[in-house]
Amino acid sequence: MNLTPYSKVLIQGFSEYITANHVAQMKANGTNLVAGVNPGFGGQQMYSLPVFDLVEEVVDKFGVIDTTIVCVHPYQVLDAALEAIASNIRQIIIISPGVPPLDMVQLLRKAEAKETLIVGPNSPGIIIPGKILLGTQPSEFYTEGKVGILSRSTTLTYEIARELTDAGLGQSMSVSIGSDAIVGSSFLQWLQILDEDEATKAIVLVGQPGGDREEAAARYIAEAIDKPVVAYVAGREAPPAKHWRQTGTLAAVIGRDPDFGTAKNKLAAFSFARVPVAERPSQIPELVKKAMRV
Amino acid sequence: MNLTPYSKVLIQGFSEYITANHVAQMKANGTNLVAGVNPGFGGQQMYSLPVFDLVEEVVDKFGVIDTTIVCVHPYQVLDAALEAIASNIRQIIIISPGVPPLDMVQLLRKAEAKETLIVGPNSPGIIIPGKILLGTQPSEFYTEGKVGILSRSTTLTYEIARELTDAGLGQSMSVSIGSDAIVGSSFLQWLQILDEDEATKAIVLVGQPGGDREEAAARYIAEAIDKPVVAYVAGREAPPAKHWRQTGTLAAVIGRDPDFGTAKNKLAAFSFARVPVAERPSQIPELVKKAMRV
Amino acid sequence: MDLLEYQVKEWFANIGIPVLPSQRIDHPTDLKRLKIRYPIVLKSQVNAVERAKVGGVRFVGTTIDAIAAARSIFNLPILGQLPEVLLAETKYETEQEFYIAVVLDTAVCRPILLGCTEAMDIDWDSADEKMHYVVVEQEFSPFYARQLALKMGLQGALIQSVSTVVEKMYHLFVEKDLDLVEINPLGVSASGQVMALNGSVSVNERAIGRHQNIADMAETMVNHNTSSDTIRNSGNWDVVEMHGKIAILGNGAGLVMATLDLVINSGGKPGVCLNLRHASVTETSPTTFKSRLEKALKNIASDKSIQVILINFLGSISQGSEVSQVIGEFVESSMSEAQLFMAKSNGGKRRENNFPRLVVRLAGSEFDTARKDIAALQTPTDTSITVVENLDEGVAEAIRLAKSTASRRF
Amino acid sequence: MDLLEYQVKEWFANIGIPVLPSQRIDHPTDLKRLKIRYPIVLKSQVNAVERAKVGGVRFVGTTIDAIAAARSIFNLPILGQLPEVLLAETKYETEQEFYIAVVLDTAVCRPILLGCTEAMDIDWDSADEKMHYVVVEQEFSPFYARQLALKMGLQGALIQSVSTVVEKMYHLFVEKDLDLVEINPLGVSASGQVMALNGSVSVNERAIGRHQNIADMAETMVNHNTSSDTIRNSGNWDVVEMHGKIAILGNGAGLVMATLDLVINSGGKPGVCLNLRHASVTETSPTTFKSRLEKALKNIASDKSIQVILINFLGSISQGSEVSQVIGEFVESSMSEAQLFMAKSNGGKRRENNFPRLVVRLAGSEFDTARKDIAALQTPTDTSITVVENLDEGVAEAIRLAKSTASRRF
Repeated sequence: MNLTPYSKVLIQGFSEYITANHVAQMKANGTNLVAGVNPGFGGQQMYSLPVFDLVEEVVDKFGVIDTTIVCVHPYQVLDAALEAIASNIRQIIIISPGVPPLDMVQLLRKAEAKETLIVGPNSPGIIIPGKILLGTQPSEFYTEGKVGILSRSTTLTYEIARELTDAGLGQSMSVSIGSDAIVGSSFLQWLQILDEDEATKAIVLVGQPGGDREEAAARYIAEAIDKPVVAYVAGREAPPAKHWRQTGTLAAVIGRDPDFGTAKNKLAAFSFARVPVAERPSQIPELVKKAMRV
Repeated sequence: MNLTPYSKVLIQGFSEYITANHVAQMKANGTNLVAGVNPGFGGQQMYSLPVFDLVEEVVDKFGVIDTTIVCVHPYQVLDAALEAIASNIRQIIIISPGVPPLDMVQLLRKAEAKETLIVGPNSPGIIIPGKILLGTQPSEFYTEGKVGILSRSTTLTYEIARELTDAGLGQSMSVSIGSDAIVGSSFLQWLQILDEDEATKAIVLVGQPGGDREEAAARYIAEAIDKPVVAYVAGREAPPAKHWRQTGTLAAVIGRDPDFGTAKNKLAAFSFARVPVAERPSQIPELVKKAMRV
Repeated sequence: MDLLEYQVKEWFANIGIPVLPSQRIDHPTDLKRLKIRYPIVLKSQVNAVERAKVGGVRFVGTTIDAIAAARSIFNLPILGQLPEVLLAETKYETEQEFYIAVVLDTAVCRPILLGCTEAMDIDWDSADEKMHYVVVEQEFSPFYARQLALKMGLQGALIQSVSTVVEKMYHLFVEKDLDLVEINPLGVSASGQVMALNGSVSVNERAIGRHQNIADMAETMVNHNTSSDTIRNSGNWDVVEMHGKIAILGNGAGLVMATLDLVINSGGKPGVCLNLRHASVTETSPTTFKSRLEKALKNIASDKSIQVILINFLGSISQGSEVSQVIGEFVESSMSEAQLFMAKSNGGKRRENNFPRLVVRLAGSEFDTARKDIAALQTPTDTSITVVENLDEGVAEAIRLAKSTASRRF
Repeated sequence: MDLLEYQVKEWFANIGIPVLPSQRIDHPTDLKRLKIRYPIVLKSQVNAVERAKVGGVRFVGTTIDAIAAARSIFNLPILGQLPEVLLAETKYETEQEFYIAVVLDTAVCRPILLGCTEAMDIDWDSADEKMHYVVVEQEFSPFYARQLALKMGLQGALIQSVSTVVEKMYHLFVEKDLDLVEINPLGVSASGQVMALNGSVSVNERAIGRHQNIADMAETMVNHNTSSDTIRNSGNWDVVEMHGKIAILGNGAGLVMATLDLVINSGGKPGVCLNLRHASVTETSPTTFKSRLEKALKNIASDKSIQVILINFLGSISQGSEVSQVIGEFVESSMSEAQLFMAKSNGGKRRENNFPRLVVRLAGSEFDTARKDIAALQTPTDTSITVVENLDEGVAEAIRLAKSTASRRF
């Protein structure tokens, strides 16, 4: 992980999901955004960034690029990410939603072989308030502090940051791994990073229905995480999805649980792991304070 | 490289290119041949070898397998080799000729990523006389000694071993990298191995028309090989192939040479690298003796 | 998107998976021009595993019987669906029946191969003991299919014949961007020949746009089958249909669900809940945030059971500056509609009351102007639109309004 | 195997590479039923880059001119070939013409993308300065095609339009197992639209067997075009045709070539030289070593210019034990043929002399029995077959025999 303000950052593609405002915010938050890549537009400027046709041109000009923020059309995400990997970029944050899952399978096979971190797709990225912003998280809801936020939502993540900030609890880092069914980095990886991060004193984990990522996280918290964790799961009142075909996980076929993928199941897992769970976003600050014994 | 008699060896497929005689020879030469894999024939015996349906079954039963000898139908070579790689086999010798080149491209990409040695296709493999035989080289033409043979032919390799043996010059190792246009291991890799091999005191390099492997080898010999090398190139009188499309190498397009791929070109490269070249197979022993100052 | 059996079998035949000779029947009289030999089986083309149990599958030996059976199947609704097409297929004698499938496993982020030596009457409860699987860790190669065959306990020539079918299913899976391809049952004859007797295919909605032929199929199917079920089942929660009076619009699926929870926990009843952050997976033409908001407001306004629309936007939205404009236009068009109605019906209060009340929660500096503009809008009911920054407040206000308008509604 | 232009363009159209409206013309009168608009270009469907220079390409504006031009092209041999088909194609106005190709590079063991902003009249001598290339190191992804476009110096929208064509060429290359796919020229119109005006496709011979449709095409083409040129050009030396009297059969391409060199260096003249180690790449049905040897001997015996057959086998051969049997049967059938001929022509010595002399070099213990058996065979000329173990000896004997029989031949 290289999340220092010196690390060089690239944007690939300028779609609906990245606006002039996002670019300006990244710059304002200390991100060393060096260029954009948009084939056919090389030599132009976009949101005050120099634009190139190829990633390799950017590397030729600026040297090693640490992170790329991929905002191309969902059908071009695989190609853009493979281009980044071929140019030795080791951190890839995919903002675009709607990437076909089999493209993600192909990308993850390659990323694993090349030890490349993939965050997303359908992720607003990572923010370390006051230090770096990699993605589209709105920094205005954040303030420097000690709480790490880990989620797979977009706006719900900001909602929680806003509640914490309003309650006087700043954040050390906030990451959304992305809300698609198949995403790169896992809750487990980030729990470990937050557990090791000196600035982080407590972790808020934000879940939603689908898959079994929250359940895996709950088990991991019970086993390996020393810092206090508070959980919140949205969608506990939402009607459940139908059966394993739709939830699409092996766990649902082999040794399946009728509640697989539901918020109910996730809440039970947190409860079993003795992780305090907030009823609503506005209750989170209170539980965090209690957990941190502030 | 693991070429010790203790290393465990597997045969995948029993086609025209591997006979009972080959299997018996391998065993007689000390090769620790543990099993064969032939889907649909699991549980049977073939040439006194237990046969399994899957490579992973062999690994489950015998532990790590060092080398596999692939003799399946050419259209199944890619699958067989990928199955071996998935079972962590790191040395793959492909006997079968006629593998479609794009299958080899796919296999080589994978093998490079997994640091797997591929010898062949269309190769009779490797023999260390008196120690191990991996493939179909006829051991009767070989005898223990100090000369390493490196070629991309099949029977021409044995012809030369026979000449050396008749002249009282034993062999330390003989490898054919395979006569197909696209093969795994290169002359360069094996020149380096033979150069480092303590038993080897001189090297005979056997070439034939097509590609530019001999030229690359000649350059490498001039630069990096300390042991004496004698070359022989077959086909100097054969009519030349037509143009770059057929020889199919970039070198032939970019900075191309009208003699690209011809024996003439190869002979010139050896001459430039001051490698003595035999006129005929029967002249090789004399040149080797001269080079070794025996 | 789930294909019908006859579509699945066309795909199977094209990729070389063995299927029986069959013929599509659009009308009972098509059976007079049957090109396959009796006895045949007639199957209702609906997506329901219960089809055989309720009489949607019939064996017939003569044209007369076939036409009669076809008439009855065409008129037999299964799970509320009437078939538009039947499939007439040769009968096949099986010795054994297997279940095989390729499915995308979102937990391991890989496709998995599934197999079982019993055909499954979807007795999924006991499936975990009998079902075998192989995770396709790296790029597929036929050995993965042989691993499945071995795990299923197959031997001899069946290893190759079954794994060849699995291999072709995998190629279909990748070529067409599927979530699932399933053969159930795969019939095995006494001589060891295999045959796909029935099959299911589910296409991933997100990838439809890059397959022209599938997009064409989808267009036809959406017309018949626009249920929100289909959308919810695709595994994302961008549309949740409930039956209360408070519609929820948000920019983010998690946020919409959190809002839904808050409404229910505070004693309210949500109606349709929509995430407008990105285009629906079934949307074929490109959309903008603005166009999605316009469309959502229009659709909700036409649903007379909705009395309050709770809008919850937070953070940055492309075209966020246009939110107040879209809401303004929506309110204005509702007003002119109401006036038109009043003019026509010589002034009535009934219609005015049907204009849903709006609670708009906007958080973030991007909406500083929008908040003021929306608060200043004139509404048909002359009440101002509630604009808040705090979510709990917005929820409370929506519930209060839903309760207060409830009495006036009918 | 090289496709003809009209076949190439069918493939291009199927995979989405832009081609002009065109029509296949099997006979000049087909032009009366032309579905495309004049002016058109008529092109002789032969594989020769020189086609345009020698009059195989003609622009015509009317049906009368078209029929006259077609008649003359159908009767114009190019490099010895008469076209069986012409291609009639719409005329296209280009602003620029590019060269692009995908080719398998055996040196780097990867496909490479080639591009040049000049169409190439196969001026390959200056190609190295103008030609740009990209090695497709890992699995292909469109960015490789964009890299080529950039290297070619393209800008703006042309980057995407050219790289999209390259991307489709690459997919064709992999799908059909090609050695080469080339567009030359790729026309670029004033508006930036690209068009494949001419193209070449070369299918890898080894992979034909796994593509049923290509195998079918190959069958038709082999009938017209069985030249040893085609075989030699495929880059392996399993068949070398020279014009001397000594045929060479060996089990290994390198060994056959070494034998060929020895014959020439010792003053002999090789005729056809065949490697029997494996099946020819153009062979569609499975063969055995035995069947290949039988076929080779039979073919050589029918070639009256061959006076000596030098067989050089060494090491292990599957079915090696049958070598003496096949040679025995060959000698026997030659004898009975000779006797039959003698009977018919009332005894003549002429025919006997035409039986080629055999020199058999067998090295390895596998042939211990064969050597004895062959040496004991009775031949039509009553001379025994020379059997040796040493290669130089065998070559010397073959040359001696070729010289001694030479005087008797004509």
